[in-house]
Amino acid sequence: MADRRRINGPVGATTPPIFDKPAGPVATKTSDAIRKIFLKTGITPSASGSAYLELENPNPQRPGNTSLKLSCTVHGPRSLPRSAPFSPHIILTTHVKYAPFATRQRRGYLRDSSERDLGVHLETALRGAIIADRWPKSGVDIIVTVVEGDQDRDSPESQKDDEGWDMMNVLSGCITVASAAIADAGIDCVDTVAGGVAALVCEDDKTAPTIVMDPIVAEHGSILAACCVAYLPTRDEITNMWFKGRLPGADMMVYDKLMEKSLVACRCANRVIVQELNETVKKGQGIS
Amino acid sequence: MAQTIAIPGQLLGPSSKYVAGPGTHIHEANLYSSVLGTVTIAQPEKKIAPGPAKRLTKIAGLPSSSAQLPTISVSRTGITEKREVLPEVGNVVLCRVTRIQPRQATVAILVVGDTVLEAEWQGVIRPQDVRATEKDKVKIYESFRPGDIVRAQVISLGDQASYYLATASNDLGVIMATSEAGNVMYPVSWKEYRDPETGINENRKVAKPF
Amino acid sequence: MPITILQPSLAPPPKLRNVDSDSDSEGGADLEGDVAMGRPAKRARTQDSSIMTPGEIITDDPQWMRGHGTYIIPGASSNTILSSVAGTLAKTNKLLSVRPLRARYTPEIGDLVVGRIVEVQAKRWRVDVGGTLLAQLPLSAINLPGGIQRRRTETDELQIRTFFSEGELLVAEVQQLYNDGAAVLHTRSLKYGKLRNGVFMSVTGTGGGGGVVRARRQAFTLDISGTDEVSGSEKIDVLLGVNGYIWISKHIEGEGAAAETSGPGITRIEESVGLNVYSSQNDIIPVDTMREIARVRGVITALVENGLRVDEEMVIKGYAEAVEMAKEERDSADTLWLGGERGKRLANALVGR
Amino acid sequence: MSSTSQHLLLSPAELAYLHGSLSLITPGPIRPDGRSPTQFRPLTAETGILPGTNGSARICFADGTEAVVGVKAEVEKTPLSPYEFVASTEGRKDHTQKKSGSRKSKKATGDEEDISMDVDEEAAGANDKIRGSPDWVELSVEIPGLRDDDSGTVFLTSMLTEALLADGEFVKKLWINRRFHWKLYLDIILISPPLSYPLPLLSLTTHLALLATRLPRLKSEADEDPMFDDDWAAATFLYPRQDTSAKASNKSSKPSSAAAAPASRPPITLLVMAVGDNIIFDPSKEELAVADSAVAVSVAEGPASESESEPEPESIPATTTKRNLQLLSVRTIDPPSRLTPPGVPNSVNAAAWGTMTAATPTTTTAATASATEGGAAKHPDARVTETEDVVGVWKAPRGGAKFGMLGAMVAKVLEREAASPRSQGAG
Repeated sequence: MADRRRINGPVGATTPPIFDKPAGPVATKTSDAIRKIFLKTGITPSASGSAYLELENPNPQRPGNTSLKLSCTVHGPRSLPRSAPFSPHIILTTHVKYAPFATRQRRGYLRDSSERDLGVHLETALRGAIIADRWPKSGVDIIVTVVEGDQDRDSPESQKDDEGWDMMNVLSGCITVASAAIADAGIDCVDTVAGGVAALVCEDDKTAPTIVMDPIVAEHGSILAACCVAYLPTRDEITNMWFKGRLPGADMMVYDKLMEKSLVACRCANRVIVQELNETVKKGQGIS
Repeated sequence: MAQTIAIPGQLLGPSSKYVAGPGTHIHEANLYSSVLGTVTIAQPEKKIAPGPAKRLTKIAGLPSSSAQLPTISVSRTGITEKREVLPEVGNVVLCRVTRIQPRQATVAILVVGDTVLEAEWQGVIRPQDVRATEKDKVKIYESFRPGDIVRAQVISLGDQASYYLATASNDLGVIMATSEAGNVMYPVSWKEYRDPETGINENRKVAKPF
Repeated sequence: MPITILQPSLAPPPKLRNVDSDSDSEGGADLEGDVAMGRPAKRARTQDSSIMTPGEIITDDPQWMRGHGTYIIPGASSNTILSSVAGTLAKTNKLLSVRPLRARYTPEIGDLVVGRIVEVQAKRWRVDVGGTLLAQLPLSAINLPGGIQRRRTETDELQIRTFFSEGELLVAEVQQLYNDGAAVLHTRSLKYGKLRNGVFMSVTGTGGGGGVVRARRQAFTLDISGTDEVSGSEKIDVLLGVNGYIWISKHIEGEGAAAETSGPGITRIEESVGLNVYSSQNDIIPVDTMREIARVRGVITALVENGLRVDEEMVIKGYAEAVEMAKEERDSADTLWLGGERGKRLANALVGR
Repeated sequence: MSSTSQHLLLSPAELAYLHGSLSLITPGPIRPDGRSPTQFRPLTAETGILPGTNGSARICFADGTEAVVGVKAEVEKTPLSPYEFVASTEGRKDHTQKKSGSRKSKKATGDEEDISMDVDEEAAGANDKIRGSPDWVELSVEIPGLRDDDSGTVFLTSMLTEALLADGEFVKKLWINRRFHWKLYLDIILISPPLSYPLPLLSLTTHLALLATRLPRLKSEADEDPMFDDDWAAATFLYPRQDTSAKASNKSSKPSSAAAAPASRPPITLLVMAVGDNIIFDPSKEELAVADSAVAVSVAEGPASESESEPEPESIPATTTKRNLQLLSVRTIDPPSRLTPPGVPNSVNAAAWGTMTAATPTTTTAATASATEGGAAKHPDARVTETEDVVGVWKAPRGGAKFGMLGAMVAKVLEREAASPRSQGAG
């Protein structure tokens, strides 16, 4: 009979667990490239249009490392509720919602202010792209679900103060995925809008800050400034821009460079959209 | 003709050479695609009959200078089953009667031209638009019943909620009806349907069978 | 000057209507003087602060009749007239009325109003005229296109939105009033219809001294060729809606509310060649005209901000003054701006302070 | 709904006129109220209006829009992170920032500059580092008629918060010692209904309130539980005033401290819009309704600090302006112009009849004739057909802004040095 009065030691020999401090962040991509994007349209049959976007996980062997995973559904064009006033345009509504498990901190089911903020940014980015007067008296809902946020969950010591830099990456992904989903839904657009991010990062004190495209927040010492842009490549126009940070001496040149780099990131993302849309059409033609 | 794929924002040609059809837009004197689909170039002589291409007829009626040009359009036909078209004035639509009131019959538009709609758009048929003649004598409950399938034509964008439809033509009206007993009926005259089992006639605005 | 910050100051004292005297008060007795108003508290106030507050007894002298903004307690002392709003006292002969300091527009039959379509219904439009209730414009109360007088048809009903759609501005006349005070408008005259080629401004809510007042002429044409910068003889139409909505636009011969029409407009419809009643396309407007339109708008803003009334006389005088001011300071760039201190200067010049 | 969701109905003719007058090139834009392109609306301002706050301000525009901001501070315990000492790389990184920050807080206590410098030198080696957390600032915006969780309000809130937190310097001012910090509550209330996009007004009011914000003087030292001077008169400004800091910089021998001395200013967010090729500051509501694009730019005047700032990218020459303006954040605002109703050209307008005016040179007589027939050419209710732009007909803008235009807007804001309102309002 087992001795239940005290806690018994383990029967066999054990080795105490050693928590190895993982190596510091390593840059997994060059500063002039963006992570590989997986994009697919038409993944939600019940929606009018849908798309899924996933960013390449920079080092999948590390356990806590996650990449960005976004799913977007477009519902509509559909008729407005009876109570709504006459609208000569399509009424665009955007929702960005993190899944409760998408980030380190659990998210509630109600949208918090950062999610609403992202929704406004997304709306601004898309409203410039769609041709709203083609669909009078109708509405469209665009819902982006962040299945996995762009955060490193590795070890607590590498957790910096949440400065919200990852929000920029999420936003650029939202723009790209929503653009593909809108095209899938057949809503008139002037162009395929794509999102891109560039950041001014500082690895440590000794090196000068550099500008990187598509920054992986965890891999850099600190981010001084970042810029997320929604861009229409054919028209060469920007529908949404979000810059924040501190620029030494309010230098317009750094700012311009940052913008240019994010435009390059947008063009890269746009190529993915174009390719995926072409494939969608071909697939559709094959069926019918 | 080989089907050219166009994605939104793709350059289609100068606006001096083509007339903008559905699925395209003009930007700085050039035509661009605005939807994902295949490019169609229609010469002005031949009219494209069915479906969402109805829009073309409107543009053809524009000033003569542009009427000679071929119309370029991007259509989603054949790419996906799912496509949404807005009912437009002049379109022939199929709809289901959802509700009847003395002043109007409320319908849900199901099919525009050849296109089966994803969403339901609401339409309204007013008594004066049911028949072309003897409009004053029309009674809504003698013309439609909830559940009927009606072929109608869009006559106006209507108010904020509904499109205005009319059945004031021989080939427009109820094309499918069920009796009060629940049986599918067949038309017997321009204003009556008959239940094959009970043999009772019911009043409808009957569409002339083809 | 990037940002101008002004010292906080007290609101300007409301100007008394009887001083400004737009009501023809000859024959009326002096309220402060010979007629004993019989205020219970024996007039502890001076003239320039005589604002009536709701419930305040104006008089119990039976010789007065009560007008707008007053009431009488039914019963014993039915001679006592009390104020029902906060405002200044005005009298027309024996009629006592209190003009509210701030008020919404109360429509009266015959008023020329500028309105904005807010809703399109099956057979009528709902129009915002700055009142408490939306006015309505029935389809039957507009001139239908076609060049001849005709009955409205079903086609007109179906294309109601092509005449006026949401957001569009029109000038109309109050034809009828409902019991609840809602107005019914009509545009059955060449003077009325859709507005274009100009800018809109609203001075609603201003009562007391400022704002648009009912006058003999609500619409007039302003000659802007007086300014030497303007080439040619351009003119500006100013439309002071009684409801405080104002439209300032390029003058087009034979069009607009300021055009002189003799006889009822309804019968002259056939002659209306060159009319774009339902057009929403602007004509080409010379730059000088645009600038002068902005100047007129600035003058009206300055009038309102300084508590002066807005009517034909004041606008014309104010505009001439503004042109003078601009001439004096030719070198400085922002001669159009008439806010803040410049507005005060303009107002002072107008009232001769 | 849109961030600029106060739906303003304007007629197509009005919009076409406004757009036309604002996009004029030769004499520059003619604004409906006659302002010059860079001119702000005049405003009435006063600070210190609420005795129950640490700082407050009120601003009124001539049109009656009015905002009040109250700043309240509370002492809060800083949760100590067990990893604080582990993160060695960060420690090195923050080393420089710590110096400037701690000096600031020491100076805020009113000590002699020289002494505090010495203390600072000692402290630098062994002591903790000053770091702030974004959680130390709580900002709320109240707009009448809008729900608190309305996305427009949320957007405004996050824009104003972002400007405060973007450079990470502001929260360092709230550091008391390693265990305690100030928690700052900024309550921004728009009193009047929003007659125009309220961002510039709210930002200016917040700016003034922060300039007037004072925190009680700290009496305790180091990591003790904080004790404060009861005398409100001795309370120190969150943003030290110009005269005292100028004196301090003269006294100080070190060049670095001279650089740190000029009073920094709280951030300010300006609204700029573009119509055609013109850039217009502080647009009114109707001007915004025809904007091709609109941008909110946050700038702050920071302490100029070449020696302490991060090393600049090698490509960029270290230009130091006299007023060290810092660009903190830029956001495009969804211009309400995209939701405006389009005008109908006379050539396809069934309801317009009569001879065409000179404004439609392209209109053929055939079109006129058919239009006269009463809508025979085109059913009026048919969809807006795709046409080329016609002069004098409003069409809602599509697409976005050119790269160059956005850059020019931001550059113009920095250039205008617009972030320098001087408070004249008496307390």
